[in-house]
Amino acid sequence: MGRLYDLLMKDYRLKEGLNACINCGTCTAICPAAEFYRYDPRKIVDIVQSKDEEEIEKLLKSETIWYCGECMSCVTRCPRKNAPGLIVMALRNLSIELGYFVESEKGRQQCILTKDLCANILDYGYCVYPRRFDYAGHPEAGRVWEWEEKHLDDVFERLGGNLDGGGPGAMRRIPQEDLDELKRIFDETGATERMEKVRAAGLRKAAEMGLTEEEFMQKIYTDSDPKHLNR
Amino acid sequence: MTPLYILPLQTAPEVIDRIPSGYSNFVIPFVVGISFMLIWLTVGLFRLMAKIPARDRRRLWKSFFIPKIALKNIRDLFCDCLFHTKIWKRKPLLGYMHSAIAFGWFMLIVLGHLEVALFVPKHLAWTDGGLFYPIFYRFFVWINPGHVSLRGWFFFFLMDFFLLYVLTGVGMAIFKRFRSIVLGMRHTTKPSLADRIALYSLWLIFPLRLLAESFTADLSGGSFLTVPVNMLWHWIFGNNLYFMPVWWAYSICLGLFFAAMPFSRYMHILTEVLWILLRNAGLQPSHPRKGVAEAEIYACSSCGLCLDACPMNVQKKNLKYSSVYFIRFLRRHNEKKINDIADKCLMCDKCHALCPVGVDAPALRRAQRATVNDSLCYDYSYLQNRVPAPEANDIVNVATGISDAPEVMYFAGCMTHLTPRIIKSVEKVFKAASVNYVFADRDGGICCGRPLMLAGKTSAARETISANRKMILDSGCRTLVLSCPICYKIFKDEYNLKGIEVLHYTQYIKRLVEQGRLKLSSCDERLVYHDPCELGRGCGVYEEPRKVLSQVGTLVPAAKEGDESICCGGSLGSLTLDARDRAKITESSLVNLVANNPQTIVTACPLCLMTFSGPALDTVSHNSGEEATDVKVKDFAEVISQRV
Amino acid sequence: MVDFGFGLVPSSRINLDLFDREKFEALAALEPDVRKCMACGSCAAVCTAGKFVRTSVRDAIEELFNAHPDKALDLLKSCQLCGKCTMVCPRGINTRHLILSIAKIYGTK
Amino acid sequence: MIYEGKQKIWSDYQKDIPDDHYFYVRSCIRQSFFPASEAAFLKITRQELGKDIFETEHHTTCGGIAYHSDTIPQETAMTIIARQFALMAKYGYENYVCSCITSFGLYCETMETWREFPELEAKVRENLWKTCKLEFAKPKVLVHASDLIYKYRNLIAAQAKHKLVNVHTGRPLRAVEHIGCHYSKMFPSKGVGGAEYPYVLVGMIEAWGGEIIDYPERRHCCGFGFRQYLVKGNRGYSLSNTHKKFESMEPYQPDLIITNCPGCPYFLDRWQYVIAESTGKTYGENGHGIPVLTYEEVAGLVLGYDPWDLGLQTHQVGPEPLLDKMGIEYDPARKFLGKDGKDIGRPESCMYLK
Amino acid sequence: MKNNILIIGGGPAGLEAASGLQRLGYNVILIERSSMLGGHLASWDRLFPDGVSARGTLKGLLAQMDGVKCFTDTEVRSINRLEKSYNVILSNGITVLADAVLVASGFDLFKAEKKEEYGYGIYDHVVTNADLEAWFNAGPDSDTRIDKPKRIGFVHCVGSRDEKSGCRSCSKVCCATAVKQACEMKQAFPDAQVYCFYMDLRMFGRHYEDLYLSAQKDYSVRFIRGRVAEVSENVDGSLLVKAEDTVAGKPLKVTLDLLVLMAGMRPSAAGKRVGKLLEMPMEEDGFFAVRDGILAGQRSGLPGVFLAGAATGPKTLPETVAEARAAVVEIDRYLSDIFPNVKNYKTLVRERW
Repeated sequence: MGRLYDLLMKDYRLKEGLNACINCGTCTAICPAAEFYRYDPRKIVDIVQSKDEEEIEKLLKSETIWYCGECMSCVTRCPRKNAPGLIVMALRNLSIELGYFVESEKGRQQCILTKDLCANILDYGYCVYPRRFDYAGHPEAGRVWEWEEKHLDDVFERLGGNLDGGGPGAMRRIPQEDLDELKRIFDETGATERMEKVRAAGLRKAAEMGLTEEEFMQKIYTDSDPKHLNR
Repeated sequence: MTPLYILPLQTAPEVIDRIPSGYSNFVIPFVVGISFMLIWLTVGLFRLMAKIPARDRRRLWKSFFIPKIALKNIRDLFCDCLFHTKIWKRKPLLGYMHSAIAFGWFMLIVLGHLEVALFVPKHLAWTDGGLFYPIFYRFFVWINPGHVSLRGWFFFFLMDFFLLYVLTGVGMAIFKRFRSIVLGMRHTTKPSLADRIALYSLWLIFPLRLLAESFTADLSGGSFLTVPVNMLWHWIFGNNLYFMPVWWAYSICLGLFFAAMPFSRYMHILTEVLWILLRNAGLQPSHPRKGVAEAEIYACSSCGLCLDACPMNVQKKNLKYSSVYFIRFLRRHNEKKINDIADKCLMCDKCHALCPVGVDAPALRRAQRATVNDSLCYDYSYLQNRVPAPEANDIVNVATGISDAPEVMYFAGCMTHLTPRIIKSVEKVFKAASVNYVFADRDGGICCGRPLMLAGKTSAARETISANRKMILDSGCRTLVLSCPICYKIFKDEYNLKGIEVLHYTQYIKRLVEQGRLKLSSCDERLVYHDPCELGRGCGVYEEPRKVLSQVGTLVPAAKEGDESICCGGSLGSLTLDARDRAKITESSLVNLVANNPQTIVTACPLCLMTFSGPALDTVSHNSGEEATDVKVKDFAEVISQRV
Repeated sequence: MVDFGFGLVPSSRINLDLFDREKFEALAALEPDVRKCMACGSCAAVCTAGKFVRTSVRDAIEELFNAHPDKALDLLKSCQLCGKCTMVCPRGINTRHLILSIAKIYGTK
Repeated sequence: MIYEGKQKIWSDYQKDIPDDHYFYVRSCIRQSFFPASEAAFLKITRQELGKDIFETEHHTTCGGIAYHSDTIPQETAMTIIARQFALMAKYGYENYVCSCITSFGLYCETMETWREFPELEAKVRENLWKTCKLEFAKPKVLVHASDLIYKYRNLIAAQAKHKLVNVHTGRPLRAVEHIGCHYSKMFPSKGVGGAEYPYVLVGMIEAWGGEIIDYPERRHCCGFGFRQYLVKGNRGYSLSNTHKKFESMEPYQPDLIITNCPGCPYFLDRWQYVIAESTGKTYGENGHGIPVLTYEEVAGLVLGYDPWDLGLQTHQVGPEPLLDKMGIEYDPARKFLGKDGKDIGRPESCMYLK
Repeated sequence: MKNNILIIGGGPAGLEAASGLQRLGYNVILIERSSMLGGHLASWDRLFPDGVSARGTLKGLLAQMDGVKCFTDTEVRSINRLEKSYNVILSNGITVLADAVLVASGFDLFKAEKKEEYGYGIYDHVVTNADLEAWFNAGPDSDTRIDKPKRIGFVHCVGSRDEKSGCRSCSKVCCATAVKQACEMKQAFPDAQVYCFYMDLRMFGRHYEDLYLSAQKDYSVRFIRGRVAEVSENVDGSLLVKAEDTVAGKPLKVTLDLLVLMAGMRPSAAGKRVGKLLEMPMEEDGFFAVRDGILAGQRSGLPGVFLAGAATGPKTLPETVAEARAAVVEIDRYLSDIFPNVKNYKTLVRERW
């Protein structure tokens, strides 16, 4: 058996998600990504179950595995109880582990995602934190958010929130000891290691592309090659 | 200037110039008919010439003064137009019939004019009825009793002789209408209306001439044919014979015939002349209907020889796709039908090979296809950079350049790649003869362009050709060997590879054997060789494969061989023929091959090989009795490689 | 209009409701074999041009059915009519004529 | 559409929802964008329904968004979840109620994986002990907050001040429901009504007098897609999927959209704004959008809460048309005021979206 | 004195076996749960691949039934095994002492409503293969769901090859049935566009491939390789169907006026009950196990209990009938071994010569 395939099989999401696929296409039929990206989850599952090392490596370095939105709609429909969504997660995981993710434009985005989301979790205990959700970076958040951003404390106060306040409530400040526990969990379960790995790979790629870290981050945040889209 | 000689204008003593004016009303129908035809022809001729590109026209004029061509013209004019030697060779009876009518009539006209020139020269002048007088000579003069010289009797004899000659021809023609097979034709063409009018009047012309001349034979002279008949009339009708009606009838028939001529197959009698001149001048039709093509299609005599030739006609329903009808519809400008017929043809070129006047119907069909298909969208931009030059390890030291570049480049072609056994065999043979070769398209090249040509996508074909051409010239080889006749045909005709000899592997292997580089062992296997269309009729390669094969086994003949061989049915020529119809053709082709119970059918074309190896083979095996039940199909190279 | 730095993305979903039946019938009248394809892919497997650019009769037929004649033409524009596909087609489809016919019906604007 | 057919399916997918004593866990997105909704939820369960629902400041994110953006390993997410479970046990609860659908899905997935691979659960126990010196117990019952409101929908209806009925025409309001993908698509049996015809929101709408409409793209994802929204370069995907849903629901002329997932209302609301501002197209009557509400907000309105207390002013698509139809009095002047009438300005108005 | 043979199930298998055993002179008792004989065949219209009339076929089977004691609306209440034979009490109070029992309990059609995403019983224009046959039988206006459709879709493998609906295996007959019905619908509505959504076309039998080819050529049925993933209803009541065209590798949608679900074959519930009473071995898929798939396909695990037809898995009609005949031979062998001196008509004949 192939090396990459074995690595994949270590991932519980693959153990759960992969039974023999019959290529019926139910997953692709209702996949939100398949309609707007050059994406066909069926083929991904088929490649993985083919155990073809070369193909799997291509996959890990490809844009393809980064198109999924992880809505898991595919899981509902598969007649063979496969979970393409979980298989994609396993592939992404391995692609990051092996540093392959920087080979693709979409994969590179992990650098900024990891940086921001993990920072939010470790600094505040939340995945999303309003003070870090800026209107400039999110114009679609609308005029109303432009206004909220300016008056966050007032708005939260008005709406019975507890922004950065003590005790329970919406957006309360989570006590430091809890954040410390999160940090320890990160360290223990490989999240911290993952963050460093991703950052290192990002920096390498940035250098390769002749960019500073900031330029690199800006680039991967906004870039989107039309080749991702279907004709 | 002084003329070379002056005709003695006074009448010779033998004859009495009965009607000095040289005119009688009954000639009117004839005059009208023939004048109409002459005017029509002249106009037509000018229109036709106008359509021919100036360059070609110049070429035509020049050709008249090139002795070689001039001689060929004369020979062809007599052999093709008058004696129909081509038909003689193939079907003697038919040949006799055609030549009897053509040559016989020609002589009657010539002699008629001679007589006038000798006896009443002044009537050769247009003013004195020169147009019709010689035709109706016997009507206008009476013999001068007692003065008739041997010269006169001689002419009387000749005239009767050729009249009889023609009459036998006409007789056969009439008979042929009802029992064509006796004259060796399974199918005959269905005549159009104009054809019928002309045909029936043609049938009547000579019997009526006999009638007319026999009525006046006692007065204006006659010989072994007309005189006895004349006596018969006297015995029946008594002394004074009223002869005007028959001369009228005779004139009317002639008139009718000439009037109908331009719209009937008999147009070929005159167009053929022009066509021969154009053909021998080496002019090619640029358009399926205009210019040269027009001469070509009007040169077709609708004799229908192509009907039996066409391999598609194993099924009666396909008769309508034969060249003769294709040309008929070209004349009628019936677009829909023209396209249907043009697309159906296998392009096996047999009709062309057998045509008495050498009408190249396949070429016309190709031109027709081009009018539709050449404009269809395509994009070969990928050819420019993508045609792989032969791999280094295939070439024997490329580094040192042309000098020790391989002597031979082998180009397998698309179809051969579907028959790996051919490739294996060829390479085995090459190795056995220690040929220093390079395999141009070992891992897939591009198409040779012939299929595109056949489909009428001419400009597309040119692009593939130039791509291949570049690749071949770059390789620096001196001989190009092909295992697919389809490729061979186009490489030979269209590629003009300066300094590179293009050979089909049958030819090359023959050479290897002759040079003694290839030793072949013999066995007593009964072989029959199938002539692939593109190789045989296409490129005239008939002998080479047979020579080699006869060294390795006993070569038995097929029922029809050489340019008569029957297409395997797999041809890329046909665009619309479906699998079922093809199978029928394959069967008939196989039946033709196993006529003398061979053990193995040998072909030299991957397409034939695949087609013959298909299901049709079993059906034939079963049909043709015990001894043939296990007939195998092999490729030429395969057979040879087993004998090195 | 506000520019958000991104926008709606074209859909690639095949919409069979857009299938031009009349035109296809015209094609089927010209070359009825088009209906006989069972998408085995033999044609694409042997294709001469396919070695250099994506060329496939099978995919082209599929695209026609899927209301994408433009893509069908695209898949065939590199064809050299060499006839290998005709030889290998298990359904005996006259692929060469089919390819010409598709160009005739859909290619000529 | 044959209603009885659906009823049959709904009867097949009932799940037991505990009556009382809930351990409440918040949602990152809900808190950030709809803090009033969670407030309303707690108010309803505590005051209107008189239930014991406990919340601790020590709980954190479940890491779901990070996990589904593939930025943290599965084990990390599981350990964080284990920590939450441990907190529940610590405070003596066993009915776990989460406000977030992503969390709900992740909890279900985690427990399913643990069931199949006990060694993994053991590993996580070990991790949790090492890192936090905590022991966890799996919840007896795991429900989503919307399940609770569903369970008590009739009680709420009984105390209703307003019905989901157009007061002018007397006709029931036409509501479109949108269920978060991770609610039941992975484990149909875990959701009220299953995966194909979820009943959790339908039940509320029906109980509160509204009429639910089923449209072709009902089941389709809102398009969040985690990384597909979080990275600007990918937002076309997110936008296009929502657009697809709106195009599909347009012919039914819905009066409101009700959602049970924290993210979905944000996207269904904001993408309407983006579509309007970038193409000029709006989906509601005369230039308005279709109001998108959380189930808590709908419940709140039904119970007669003040729309501005419910935070409807923080929606980009104005709720006014809906409020008018329901006959709810509201003071436009107070819409954007801060606490105790403090003036904190107002958002700039849009170009196309009213 | 003759041997008693009890046949459970009055479908094609039961009928064919009954007439065969009757001919051999046995005393045959046939019980049928429903009120009429013929099983599913009775509700079918035409049969693939040649479109033979189902009614005619059934008539042919019934024609040879005289002498056989048939009880309709009758089920087995209890079965006690004696040392050589079985004591069977029927729901109509009759007790049969059967020397051999033939279980020909056949199959049930998969309940299409279980495939929730296809919306059978929810959307107005979704029907099953059985509904369609019923409609063919009863005539144009018999089913409001089938209302002059212009666009018709057939979904293969509904409840077959589908772990989610508890059936991994293939139901064998659906492909041919779908293609047959597709052609029939095209005959009924010549200007309709017909689609078949399949995963693999299993046209294994003689003439089946011809049926497929003619569906393409003569009926211009469009075959799309891809399993339908989701069906939903448009505002006008038409159906929006989603699948992937796996040949093109693209998601696909189409609006249809009628969707026909090819409900597969599941083991018959009534059969299972009998199986329980007999404690007869059953396989994971719910169909009865046979002693030896090749040499003893008609023998169950129990002595004197035999099997024929779809009770042991999906089968075509010819296979079922053939199995019934095989069962006749098996039973005859068995009885002549166990009861050598019982004078059945056949044995009498044997003695006369």
